[in-house]
Amino acid sequence: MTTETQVHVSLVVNGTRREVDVPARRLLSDVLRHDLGLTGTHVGCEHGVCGACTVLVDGAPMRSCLLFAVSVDGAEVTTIEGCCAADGSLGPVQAAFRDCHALQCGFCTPGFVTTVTAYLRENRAPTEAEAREAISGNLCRCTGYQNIVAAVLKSAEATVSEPANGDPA
Amino acid sequence: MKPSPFTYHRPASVGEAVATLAGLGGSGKVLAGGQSLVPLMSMRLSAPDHLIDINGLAELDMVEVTDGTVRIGAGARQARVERDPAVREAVPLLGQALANVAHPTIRNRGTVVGSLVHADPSAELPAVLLLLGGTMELRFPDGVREVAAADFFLGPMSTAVRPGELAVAARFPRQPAGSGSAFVEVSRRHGDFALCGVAAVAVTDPDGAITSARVALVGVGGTAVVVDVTPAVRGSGGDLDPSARDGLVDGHVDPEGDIHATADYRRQLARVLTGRALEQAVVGARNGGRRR
Amino acid sequence: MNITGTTTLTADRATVWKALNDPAVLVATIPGCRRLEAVGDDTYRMTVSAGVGSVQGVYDGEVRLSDHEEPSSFRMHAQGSGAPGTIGADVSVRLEDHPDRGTVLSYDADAIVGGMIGGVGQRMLTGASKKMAEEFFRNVDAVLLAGTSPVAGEAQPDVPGAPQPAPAVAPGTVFTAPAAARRAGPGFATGVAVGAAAALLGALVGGWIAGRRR
Amino acid sequence: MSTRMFGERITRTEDQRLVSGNGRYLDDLGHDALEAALVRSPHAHARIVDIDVTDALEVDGLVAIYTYEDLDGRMAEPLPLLIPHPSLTHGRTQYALAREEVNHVGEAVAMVVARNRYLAEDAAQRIRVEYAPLPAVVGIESARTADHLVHEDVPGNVAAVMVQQTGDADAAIDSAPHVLELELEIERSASTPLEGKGVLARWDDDDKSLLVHTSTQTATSVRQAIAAKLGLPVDRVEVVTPDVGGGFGVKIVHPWPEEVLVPWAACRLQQPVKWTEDRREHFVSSAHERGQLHHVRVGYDDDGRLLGLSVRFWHDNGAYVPYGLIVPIITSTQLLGPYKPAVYRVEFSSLYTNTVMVTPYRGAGRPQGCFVMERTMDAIAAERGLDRTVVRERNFILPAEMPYDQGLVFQDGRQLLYDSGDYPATLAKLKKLVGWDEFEAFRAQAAEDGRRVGIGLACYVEGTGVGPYEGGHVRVETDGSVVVSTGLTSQGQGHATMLAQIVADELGVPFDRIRVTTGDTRRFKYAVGTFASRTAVMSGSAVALTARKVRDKALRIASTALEAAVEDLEIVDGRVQVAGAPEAGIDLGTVAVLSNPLRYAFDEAAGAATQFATPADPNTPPVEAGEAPGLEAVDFYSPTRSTFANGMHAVVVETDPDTAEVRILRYCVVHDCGTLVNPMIVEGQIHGGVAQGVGGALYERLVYDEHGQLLNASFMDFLMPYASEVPTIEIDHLVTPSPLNPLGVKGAGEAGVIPGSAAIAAAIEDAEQVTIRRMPISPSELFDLRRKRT
Repeated sequence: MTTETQVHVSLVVNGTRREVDVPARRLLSDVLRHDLGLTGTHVGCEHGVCGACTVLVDGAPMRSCLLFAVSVDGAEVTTIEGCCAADGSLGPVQAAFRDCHALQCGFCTPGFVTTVTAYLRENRAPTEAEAREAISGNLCRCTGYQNIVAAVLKSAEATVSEPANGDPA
Repeated sequence: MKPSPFTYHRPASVGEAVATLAGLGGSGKVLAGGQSLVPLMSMRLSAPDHLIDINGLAELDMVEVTDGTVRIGAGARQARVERDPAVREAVPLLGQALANVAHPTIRNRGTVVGSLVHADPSAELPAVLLLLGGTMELRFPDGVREVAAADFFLGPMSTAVRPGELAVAARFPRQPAGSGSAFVEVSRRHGDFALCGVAAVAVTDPDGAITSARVALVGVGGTAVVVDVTPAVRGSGGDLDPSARDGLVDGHVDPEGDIHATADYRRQLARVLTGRALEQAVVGARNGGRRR
Repeated sequence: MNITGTTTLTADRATVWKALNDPAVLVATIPGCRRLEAVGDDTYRMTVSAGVGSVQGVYDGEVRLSDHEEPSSFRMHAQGSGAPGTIGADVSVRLEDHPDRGTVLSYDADAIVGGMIGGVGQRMLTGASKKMAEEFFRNVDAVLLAGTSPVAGEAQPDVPGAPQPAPAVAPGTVFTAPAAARRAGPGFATGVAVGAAAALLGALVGGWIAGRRR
Repeated sequence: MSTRMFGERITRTEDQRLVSGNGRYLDDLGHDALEAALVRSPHAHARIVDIDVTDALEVDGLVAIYTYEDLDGRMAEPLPLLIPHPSLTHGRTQYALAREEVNHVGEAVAMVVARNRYLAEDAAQRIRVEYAPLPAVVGIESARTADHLVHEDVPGNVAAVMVQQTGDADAAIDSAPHVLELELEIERSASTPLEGKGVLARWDDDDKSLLVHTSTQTATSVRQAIAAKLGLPVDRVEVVTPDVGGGFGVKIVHPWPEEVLVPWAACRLQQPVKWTEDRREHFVSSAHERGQLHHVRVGYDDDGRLLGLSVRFWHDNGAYVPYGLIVPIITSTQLLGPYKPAVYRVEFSSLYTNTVMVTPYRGAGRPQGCFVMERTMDAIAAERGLDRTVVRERNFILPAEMPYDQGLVFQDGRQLLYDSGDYPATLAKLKKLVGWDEFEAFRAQAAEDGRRVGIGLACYVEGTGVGPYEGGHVRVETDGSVVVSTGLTSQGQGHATMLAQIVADELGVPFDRIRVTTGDTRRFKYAVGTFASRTAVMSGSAVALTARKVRDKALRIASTALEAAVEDLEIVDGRVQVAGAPEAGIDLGTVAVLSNPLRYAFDEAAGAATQFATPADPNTPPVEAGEAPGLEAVDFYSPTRSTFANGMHAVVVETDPDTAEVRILRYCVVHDCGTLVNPMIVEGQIHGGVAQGVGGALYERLVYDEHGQLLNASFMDFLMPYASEVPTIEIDHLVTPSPLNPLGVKGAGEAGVIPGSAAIAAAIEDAEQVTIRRMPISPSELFDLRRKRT
């Protein structure tokens, strides 16, 4: 077997243009984590069920383990690292997760934070039922979800006041 | 769980995509949303030598709503179709079904045509295409052919798409005026594939009497099955006779048992969900048809 | 997993029996069968390229036919493996005269599906395999109806000057499939379950995963 | 005294990092490392005939392929039997790489090392292993009948048989006015943390030392195991636990084959090597739990009082038993819960099957025991026509009877002696919380609307904080900050926060000046591990005792400096001062400086401690006899026996008359884990435990076919609940401090999961009037039960 051909991939990640040459089979999750060093995006199942690897692609949450990096060439990607406030402090969703004890081991948290960040742009004042529905595509083994639902509601209050936070650059 | 190597093709046009596919014979695989294909490849259950990525093709990323039909291109994501107001108006059943397809995050990438071509026996969309009598548009180097839904789904995971052909669009006929529709399903967890799912379209006359009642069931056979339960409509009141309705359903479903549910339980769901779906559809029809 | 089924073939028992025990027929009718090598009495090594939908794999395996009760029954034991997984199958085939004309064939297959596929290929197992079994028998029936023995047709021993395969096939004789057969749809060969199982596995896993998120 | 931290809902110090993507989990480390992939058996039971690696050698980027043949020294011996037991007469453990035989699907046969994981998997796929399949033993029934053997030298597939009794139970039952017999079963499940296992090893050839990062629940013991296996001096090996993405028991087992194989390969290749377990590997090669079949015989009087209880059960321990008999021993003892049968006898057999091995998963045998005891209580209530809470009350151990000796030996080899608890009070709180007495009215109302609802409850007692010990190290730095370390590890329980709260109070320093390290053998070498809900009890008590030592030392030094009596001194916000005269005092940082007599001044603060600066008595040694330089201390906590937490859950369910779907309307918990260090964290533990209990009752099961193939080895078919499947949980606390430890705490980590299956089964039974003897239960199974009933 000869060395694999590399394809050039250009992404805008958290507002910064990043260029990599990788094999076509390289998953976006691996490019983010191992080629760009953005290890905040976690890989929990590699078959698209757990949601830990969820990132925003052109603003929409997607499973980075179900995307070949080359197939999203040119896209804007927001990871958990990009969900911080402009000044680098915690974004409203991140802060709400801390304040509500919405995480324990923290492994699934980045996928929840990116998912919730995008969701709150569409629904700024979710009911508790809507908040639960919004996170029902992500698995968490630690929290039982109750405090995550609370965090969604709390960050909704926060985001209404400071709309810019958590948006991709 | 990492995919095997493959040669990547990013055609600049549909023509080029079709030419590339045809040139590769059977060894080329189309990458659309990839929400089913990529995990298969990561598990190395699928290892195509060539991958033809159609995500960049703007001409496929379209949704056309005309008087007669809704035409959805192979590039259109499920989430976009689900939200399209014109689609919701013309084919409410599509949105009703899409709401049951996995989770929103998956629908952000997954495509309608990709799901149809995948032909999973538990998938919602094939039921919709079958029930509405839609068609698939298949491109090959020398032209295009339209295949009726009834001829398209050949069995679990198998369709009429030939090697070297590209499914470029799906056509869903407008739901008839005065019709109501619904999609209901039971799955183990929210967002899992359905143990059984039922799409229903009912038409009522101005007095609210049912003139047509049809359903398509998924998860109870190799492909979605369409059942016309109109014969179960009971005379003057124009309502469905439950036992007649169940009889019709029983005659059409042949479910298998698996680790999640027995065949008997699926048969029960087929009856129950048919009743529920039709109930909702009839209510919709009596409330002035396609909800606006 | 256990798969059983019954089908009616147009040809008479003797003909069906002969066909299902004739490697030349099998290599031509087992979809995706690339290569069939006789390695001893009633034992064959084979390579099958099979799958359904997105799931395709090349499987290498060995097949042994036994318990011949011509023309009424035989057993078949198969082991095979490919990238997607492994298969071990034990199939018993029974042939009976149809009251009117033709042959009633019934099979009972007990297959062990291992590897990655074993863990994720469950959802549509039985359904898909039954469907594929029917397809296979349609193929066989078609071949028999056509009356052209594939032996005299496209499938030829690769061994130069080898005799036309008699009931007892010389070890080392290699049969290759006609190009057409290689791209036929999936099928479940009760005669040679490796190909079957392979194709079948493909279907199942593909469908199964797809089911979770289309 | 500064504001008390103990008992406060302090947000976690860990979270700033974790919510911003700055956590460091195993696979986030070692970007320079080679990566490993394993070839695993597709067969449940087979002999390895041949391994052909020829095709794999062509793979670009391949570095090495190892099979059993390559293993040398003690690497070639089976992995250790971690917890031997006299009853474990036929203990068997696996080889790091299978030798001649594989005993379950997923057992490691070969290891590939390559430039990255993609290439390693390319090579692994090209390795051809020829197997000769053997008959597989799957499930308790096939293990019991023993037509085939898992290990040919283990007759009857029996690893162990163990009996405990407090008297002649059969006689007591035979002479009882009423007797019931029940067959009760719980199916297999697993911990399934979101992060799988993972190991990164770096060999420093100059220093001849090995640094291993591993996603484990016990760093110190992995260190010992690696040193032993690789034949290295222990002081040449250090093991560090990075952030761990959940454990729930599966990561307490060690060394996993990869935990020795990866360091071994790193030494041979003299390059860093990393292995990150993928999800499929986790399902087929990491431990499972729960699978047990129980036969109960119980005798009771007209009032439902237990006169005799005899339980015989069969434990499916899978292919190997590295963790000994811990799970079945816990079932056999904790089954008794808050009750006091006049006589009790329990006998279990631990059986080998050709499936993944079984080791503790959160709850560790208690969910099974609770299910058995609580189903029995419900059956007695039904037979006697009594309210289910009444039968329980009549069998409760009363507060006045504490400490209560159950007359059995617990999992730690110590007496099963309940230290404290008020079970009647707990039940009273629960009945109030769920509205037990008002439920019939609710049921009637629901029935009018054509709805089916039911209520159930379950009680448990959990031995927590087992020994042998944990330790702590506390040091005040010269800048006044405090570093704390303990040897056990963290998997998300908030240990750093909880331990800092304890130290803040004991030492009188601000919470935010305290940094806690866990699971790093470079910092603390003596520890046991994180399991059995023991951290707050063991390490909490240990750091409290240690902080007290440091405090005493600070006061001794300060009393000289301040020329004040120790008794008159207090420490407030990191400053030692004379009580009542706060202006007279010195910062702890300064005390730290003074505690360390210096010759050289490396900074201004240090100058104060140099030999010409201090007014020390020239006729006494700078470091007084019995003292040591530095304001620090080490201490350990080692209790005689466990402390016993308890709780009771009540569940209200609604079942769909047509689809048999089950919806949980309410889930109420009353919980007594003694004093609470951080109620927010304790409630989080309960939430998570309950979610796993709900999963185990309604969704999660590991399904093997008769050939030993795991049929649902993915998150698509192993149905871990999403938010949409987990109810809102209502919690009330009861606080019965433990008399055993300095903090009065009891463990809380596992509690939530224990009564799930018992309580939910009871609620469904109550709604449906069917008999439930087996969990989990799916709508399809409930549908079948309904048919059997009619």
